[in-house]
Amino acid sequence: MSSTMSYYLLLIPLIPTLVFAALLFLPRDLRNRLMYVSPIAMGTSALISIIAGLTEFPGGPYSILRLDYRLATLGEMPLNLTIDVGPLSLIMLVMVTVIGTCVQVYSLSYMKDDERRGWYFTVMSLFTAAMLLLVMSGDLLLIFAMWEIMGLCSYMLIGFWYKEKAPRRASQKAFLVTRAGDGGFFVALAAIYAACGTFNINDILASAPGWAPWVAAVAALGLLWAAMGKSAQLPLSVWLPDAMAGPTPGSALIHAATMVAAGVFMVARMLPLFELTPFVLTITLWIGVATALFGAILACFQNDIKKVLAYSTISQLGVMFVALGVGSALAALFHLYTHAFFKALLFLGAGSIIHATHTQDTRKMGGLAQKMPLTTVCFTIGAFALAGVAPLTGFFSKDEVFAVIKYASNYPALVLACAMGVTTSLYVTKMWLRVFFGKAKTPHVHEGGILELAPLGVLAAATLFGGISTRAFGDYIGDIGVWPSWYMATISTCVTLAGATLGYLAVRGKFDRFKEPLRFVGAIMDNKLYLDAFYDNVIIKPYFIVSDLLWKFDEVVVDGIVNGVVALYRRLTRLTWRFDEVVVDGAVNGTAAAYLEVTEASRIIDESIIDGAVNSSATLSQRFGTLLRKAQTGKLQTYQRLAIGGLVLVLVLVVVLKGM
Amino acid sequence: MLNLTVFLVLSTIVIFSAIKMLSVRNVLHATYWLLLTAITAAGIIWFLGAEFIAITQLLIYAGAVGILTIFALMVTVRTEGELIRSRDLSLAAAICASAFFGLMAYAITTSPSLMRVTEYDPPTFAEFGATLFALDGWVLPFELVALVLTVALIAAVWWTREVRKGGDES
Amino acid sequence: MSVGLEAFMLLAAVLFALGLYGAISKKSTIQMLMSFELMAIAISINLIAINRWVTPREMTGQYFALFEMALAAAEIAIGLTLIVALYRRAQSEEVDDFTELKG
Amino acid sequence: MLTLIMFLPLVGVLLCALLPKRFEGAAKYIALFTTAANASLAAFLVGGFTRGGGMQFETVIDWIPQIGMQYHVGVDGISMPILVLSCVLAFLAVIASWKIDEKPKFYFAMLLLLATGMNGVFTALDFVLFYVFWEIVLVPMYFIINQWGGERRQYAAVKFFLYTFFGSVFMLVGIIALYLQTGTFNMVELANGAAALPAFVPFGFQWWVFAAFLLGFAIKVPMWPFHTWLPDAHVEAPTAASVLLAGIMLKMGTYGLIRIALPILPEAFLWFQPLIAVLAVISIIYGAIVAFAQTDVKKLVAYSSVSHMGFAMLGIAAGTATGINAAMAVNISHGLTTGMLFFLVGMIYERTHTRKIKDLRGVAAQMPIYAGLFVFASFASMGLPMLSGFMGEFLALVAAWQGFAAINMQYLTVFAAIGILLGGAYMLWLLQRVIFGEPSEVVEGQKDLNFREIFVLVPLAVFVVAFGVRWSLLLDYVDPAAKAIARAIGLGA
Amino acid sequence: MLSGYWTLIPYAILFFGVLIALFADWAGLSSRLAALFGAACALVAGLGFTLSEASQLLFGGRFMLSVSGRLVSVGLCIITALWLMWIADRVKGRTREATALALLSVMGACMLVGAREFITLLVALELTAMPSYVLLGYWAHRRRSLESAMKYFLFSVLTTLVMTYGVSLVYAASGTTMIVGADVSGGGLIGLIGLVMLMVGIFAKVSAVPFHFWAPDAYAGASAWGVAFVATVPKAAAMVTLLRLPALMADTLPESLITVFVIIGIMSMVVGSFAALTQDTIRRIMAYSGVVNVGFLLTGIAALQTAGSFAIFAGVLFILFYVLAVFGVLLVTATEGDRVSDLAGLSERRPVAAWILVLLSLSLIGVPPLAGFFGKLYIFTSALTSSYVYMVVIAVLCSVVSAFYYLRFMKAAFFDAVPSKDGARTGEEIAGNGAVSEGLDEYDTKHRLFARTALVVATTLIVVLGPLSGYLIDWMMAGI
Repeated sequence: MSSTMSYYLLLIPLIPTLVFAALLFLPRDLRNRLMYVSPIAMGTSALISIIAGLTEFPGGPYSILRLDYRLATLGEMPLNLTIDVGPLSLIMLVMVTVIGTCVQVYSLSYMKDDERRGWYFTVMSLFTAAMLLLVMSGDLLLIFAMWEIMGLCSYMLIGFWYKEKAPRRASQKAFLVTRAGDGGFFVALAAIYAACGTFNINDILASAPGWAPWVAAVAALGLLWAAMGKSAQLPLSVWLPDAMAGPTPGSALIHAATMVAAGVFMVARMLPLFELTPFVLTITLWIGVATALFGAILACFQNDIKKVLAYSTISQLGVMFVALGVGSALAALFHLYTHAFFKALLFLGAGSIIHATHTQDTRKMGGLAQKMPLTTVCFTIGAFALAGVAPLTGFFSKDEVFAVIKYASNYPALVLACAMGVTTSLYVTKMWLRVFFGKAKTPHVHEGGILELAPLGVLAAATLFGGISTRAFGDYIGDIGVWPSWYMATISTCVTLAGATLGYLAVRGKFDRFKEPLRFVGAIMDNKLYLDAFYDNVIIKPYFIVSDLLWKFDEVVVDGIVNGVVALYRRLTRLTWRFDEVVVDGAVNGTAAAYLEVTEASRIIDESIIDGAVNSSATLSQRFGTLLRKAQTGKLQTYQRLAIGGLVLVLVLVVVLKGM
Repeated sequence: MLNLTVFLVLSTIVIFSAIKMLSVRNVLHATYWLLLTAITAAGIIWFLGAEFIAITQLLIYAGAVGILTIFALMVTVRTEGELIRSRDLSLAAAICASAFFGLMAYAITTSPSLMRVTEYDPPTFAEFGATLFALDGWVLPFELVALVLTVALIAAVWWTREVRKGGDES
Repeated sequence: MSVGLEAFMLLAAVLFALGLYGAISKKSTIQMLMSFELMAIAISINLIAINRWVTPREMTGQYFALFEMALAAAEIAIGLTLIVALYRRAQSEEVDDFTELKG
Repeated sequence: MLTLIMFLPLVGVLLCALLPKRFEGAAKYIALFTTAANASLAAFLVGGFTRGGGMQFETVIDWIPQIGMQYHVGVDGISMPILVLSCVLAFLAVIASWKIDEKPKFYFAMLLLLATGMNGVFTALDFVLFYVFWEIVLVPMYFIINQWGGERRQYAAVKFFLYTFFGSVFMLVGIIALYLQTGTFNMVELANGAAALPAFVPFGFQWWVFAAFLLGFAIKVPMWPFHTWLPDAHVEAPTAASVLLAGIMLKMGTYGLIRIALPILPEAFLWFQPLIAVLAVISIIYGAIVAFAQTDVKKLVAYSSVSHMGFAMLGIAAGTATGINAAMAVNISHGLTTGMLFFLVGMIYERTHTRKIKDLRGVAAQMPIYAGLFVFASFASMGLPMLSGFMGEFLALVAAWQGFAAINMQYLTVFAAIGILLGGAYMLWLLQRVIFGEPSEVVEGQKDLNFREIFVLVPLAVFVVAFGVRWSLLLDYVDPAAKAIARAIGLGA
Repeated sequence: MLSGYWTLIPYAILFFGVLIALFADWAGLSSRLAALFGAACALVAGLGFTLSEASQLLFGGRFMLSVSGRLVSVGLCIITALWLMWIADRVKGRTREATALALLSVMGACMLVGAREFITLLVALELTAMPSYVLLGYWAHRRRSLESAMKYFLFSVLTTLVMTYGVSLVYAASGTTMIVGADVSGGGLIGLIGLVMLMVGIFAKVSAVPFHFWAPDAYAGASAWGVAFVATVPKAAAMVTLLRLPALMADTLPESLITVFVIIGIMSMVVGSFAALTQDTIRRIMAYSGVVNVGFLLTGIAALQTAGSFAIFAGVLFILFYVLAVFGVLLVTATEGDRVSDLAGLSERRPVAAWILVLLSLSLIGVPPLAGFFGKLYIFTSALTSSYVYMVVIAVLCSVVSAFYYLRFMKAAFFDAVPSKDGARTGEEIAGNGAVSEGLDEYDTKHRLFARTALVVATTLIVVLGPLSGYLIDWMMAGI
């Protein structure tokens, strides 16, 4: 362990944050001119992290930078935010910064004619800073904080072109769904803090076995629910496809490589806690499998290139969840690492293609191979990595996942995983063939500029040569994984090839005749499993109705209670009026007391009631007031009689009291 | 001297004249009955030995107040007919008054005798005058009554002033 | 047989009650004043009787009667002036006509 | 020093009142200087305040010895932050209401009187003094709403006055009942047990007194069933008034509970804990849902205040030191964020004279700075980490889980978490319809914020970020006092 | 420094004022100057009261100005002075007699608060009350004021006679007319009935229910400045007597009398506060407010046994603060008209008057830090120490109800729009809907200096004396 803390690592997240702060306060045009600052800054961070990655050689689970920052003390217990950079964080730093630089460089050309591009880069640098800090953090609170800030950035980016309606709705949907997930995070944090009074991951994991089982379960479920929200797992996956409404490079960085992966990263770090509650692990597994399978199937039916990539990301994340589900953090993290690179490559490639063909619909594309050779080569490398073709990183990481599932001897999961593999290579081949071969449907297609090709090249190289074997990755992280055997390699290659042939047939239209009988399947798939419809009808619309109902309830009932008191008076007055008539007057007349005069006074009072002096809104007090006022008949004799009557009554009372 | 017969005679006269005063329809006759009551009351007081008070009673009530009432009547009654007023018998008033009397009668009869001194040798009239004006005697109330009478005077003067139509000069 | 304080107090009570009745039943203000006078007479009889049997030496009762008579006389005098003044305005001294102020 | 802070605005009131008609315009400058002086004094106060030092800056003068009433003022970890917030907000409110031209003398006099009342409530340590200032606050607010309010201002003003007056009557009964038992009006003695309730006092008595206080404060917070006065009062009140109303006056309820109800009647609090917890959660969710359905921006923000104050009550219901920290955190951060939101709503109202959501659209395109600040304030109020909202809500949830363990109602925390989500829902829905999209004809051509308006909003934003990033800026002051109260209740940290 | 009989000098000064007022024609003084001179005499007399030394028994124990008595006398003299200053400026016509009568009434009042013997009490009470008959019916040329005087006169003569009869019975039972020694236990029922009838007399003067009927009509008929005096000085004196009598007879007071106080107190509070709700004439509302406040006072008196001397001082302060506020409200609204609606737009016409009206109404409601609040606070705290907690609760509720019609003053003054010119009523015009406009004097607007200073002094007293009341109580406690 290097004796001195490598504080220079703090520079990595610091630089983008400074850029964000700088750009935030500038007026629009200055910000647009200074947008170059952001990619340069990201480049330097990438450089630093690569150097650190190479020089530190940690190997093993110790941390090279540990830093505590006291946020507050709550009843003697200090609440700290800790930075704890371990080998895993180092690799993630490298990944995020490299991809970040590529995306930002690419965006320079992609966004150059958008008049709010300065704002785009501000949000991008904030996002990258948040992701870097998340990766470096050693406690759940900091993770959660960065988690939500990334949510904010994704909201900003998806809703970048806020004038149109689609991005606005998509950004709101994305933020709300992820926020629903964060609800789980909140509960988990509360449970954890109540149980062990700290958020430091190492302390939590140390004290976790001592908790009551249901507390651990609640914590684990909460974290899982949050991860599902962030990584768009099945029930909460609706937001990712719509998120494509944002600028493509933005989606490349956020919705492919980093943010969605944060969920997996967090669960991987908290895996020992999950292992304490086996049933949570199984839930993760089956959610992963379901998401992977359905993601892949849905991808096949998509015609929009970005939607295909979106669903492919969902399914690949499903794969990572499967790896976590069987308990192997290494497999998940390795797949996350590789997936980030080739998915970013695919997205940027798709970006160039869309720019070139001005359409996102794959059916309108074709024959781009001749027009855009370099982009095609890079895109192909990415596609094949996704499909799991042999020498590329995608193959190794997917293979590792299959191996881990087999090692956990969970055969139904393995079969479904292979089915998923087949479908993945099916839609990859289908897309690949449609886009690059066949007749050219779109006129004057041209290659993207150097600013677009360079990042593509870098990412393609990373996907090609970055395919270090699982063992090297494992050694670096210091985690032991299941090493691939030849047996598994052959299985996965067969799966890929089977998928490719099916893809070829689909493109040739062989399956069209199946279209008719499987019509209902198509409909289900087109409507994206009716998930969106489900959410709209079961949650969104009723929510409008409920809120209107409650508001009316609030206006009418609760407020009504206050006005009701007055209304009660009105009803009461009618009651007492009759009560006056029958009971009170009777009693008074009955007694031969000196107040006999009251009959005269009450006659006047009745007179006043009958002649309608009392309007409906007079409250009881007003009624009582007018009653008294009417007693002021103006005739002195009445006063004197009432007074003397009063006197006599009092005298009688006193005498009676004296008697007792 | 304090024998029953004298008391009975005087009290019957007083009560009779009081009732007559209230019941008679002609207001003028009522004032005459009032004068009679006042005179007999003065007699009773004399009978009780307070000669000075009896004389003042006679002077004030029978004299001044009686004459004043008649005078007021003369001013406010224009025709013969107006003198005749209704008896204004009001049941409520009767009930109040009788209840009051019943209560008083009950109280007087049942409460222990309040008589502290039986033999009666009243101090001389000179003593009466002396303590009336003694500093620690009744001089304070006397002065205050004087002030009250001044107020009454001012009031009488003020209310009967003739007011020119144009309101008062300041 | 001699007469006790109770007898006189009873007498005073009767007269006071009659005066009271008159005061609250008569419509004409002058008759009302006359009833007040009757009540005043009752009070002075009561006082003198009490003085005779309770405090003959100090004669508090007599002084009390004296002052009481003076006060009553002053009040009745004021009353009469008021009646006359009001009569000049309202041409009536029936209390029932003075009901302009009510409510 | 404290007395100076309390009565400086009063001097301002007198100056404003005595202004001759001709110099009416000078009223706002007087108000400006007095509140500015007040704010700087508050700054000194913070400087001179030793953390964890218990009651400081105390002044005790005998006022009516016969009934043991003293002029007893002092500030400790709990009341100091709100007092500073009150001074700052009063200062900003004066600047924000620069455009008031209808009877400015009367307006600024009332505003300063309001400031005196508020400062007084947070510094008073004698029950009668506390009650006196509690009442004083009502009168100017009634006049301001009645004079400068919207259309239904008369109804709203009377409703506001009656609601709070009704509550304060119960509080008075509680105060007098306590006085009869303990013979003293001194809050500090009652709180730290020096003159605590004698042992023989039956629990029933404690129960009734706590119920009286709870009702009085619940109406002020406002908690769920008593909240209907808030939307009306806010919609009809002018901008500066609704900022002070939401920023400070709502905190009088929670402050009252923390200062009076919890430490003095801990056993009764334990009995009431589940009730307060449930009502708090209902307030959170109810406020959020109803806010979603609003058509008037200001009413939406008003209902959001109901929801946020629900978190403060959740913290109080937890009864632990973290809980009270959370309550104070929500108080301060809500004061800042909702203060910003109300200023912003006021500014858009000054321009477009409408608060209806349906005719306000696309503000971002037309007024970028305004939109930026509006989005910042909305995300702060939604509880985004690194901004002060998160501190309050997060601590409230954590404390709730901890505090409710004893009465095993931890599931309430899940509902509260749902409340946070719903909080996000209505805020985003508001942003969707108002900030983003094509500018509507009303918003078209509106010019962006001028320097004065920015000067009002920027300090608040700075505080929001400062507290968001470094919680200890606020919580170091609050924590020692919170610990003392939590120890009294005995539910642990 | 005045001791012994020298303490009577203030009364002499007041009488000197009376003489000057009566002989103003001869001395060539106009009514205004006579009134101002009277005011000066009243002020000097007030000063005199402050200087007189600790209480001594004079006139053979018949008269002793205790500390609270002196405070009340000072207060009443000040109020009379302010009143005289106001009428000097504002009231047209011959006010010399009014000045004389007012000064006489104040003399009576200052005598009444010191009376320790029934006969002196009766005469002093009569001396205080009689001028108010005249002041109510001052404008002899107007039927309404005469009618109001008539009503008040007849009603109070009846009750005075009842009271005198009561006193005679007490004298019969106890053998002496000294209040302190009046032990009625020997006389059985007679003494008790006597005491009740005695109290009835004072209840009538103070207008407690059921003897309050005269007040609304009398106040409504009379001219506003007349009512301003009648509703303050004589009523305050009567209230103080109502407070002192049970205190003086504390040990021999029969238990059942306290129940009478309680009953009448509760009835007064309830009737007073509710009846006023439907009123729209200012003076009628103030009449009912008088009834309510007697109710509050009776709450304090009921607790006399337990609270001891503090209750008396609390009661005295409460009375003074209440009376001062009523005085101010009546005079401020005198020139505006009879009905609350006539106050509309007062804040535009006379902002200072509007603010005075607001402050005084707030003090009447009992909003802190004004004097009214402290008055009520003392009364209620002293009542709370006794077992009559339920009375305090009723009192609080009634003060909430009564808050409504005071708020109407403020609402009219500030928020109601000024009625269109033709709508404004003039002098004798009788409104259509039966709510008879009870007569409106024409008021002099030439010089306003003294009138305004009078009102401002009254309001400052209300604002300043509130918080200082603590020291007033200390001074009284020390001075026993």
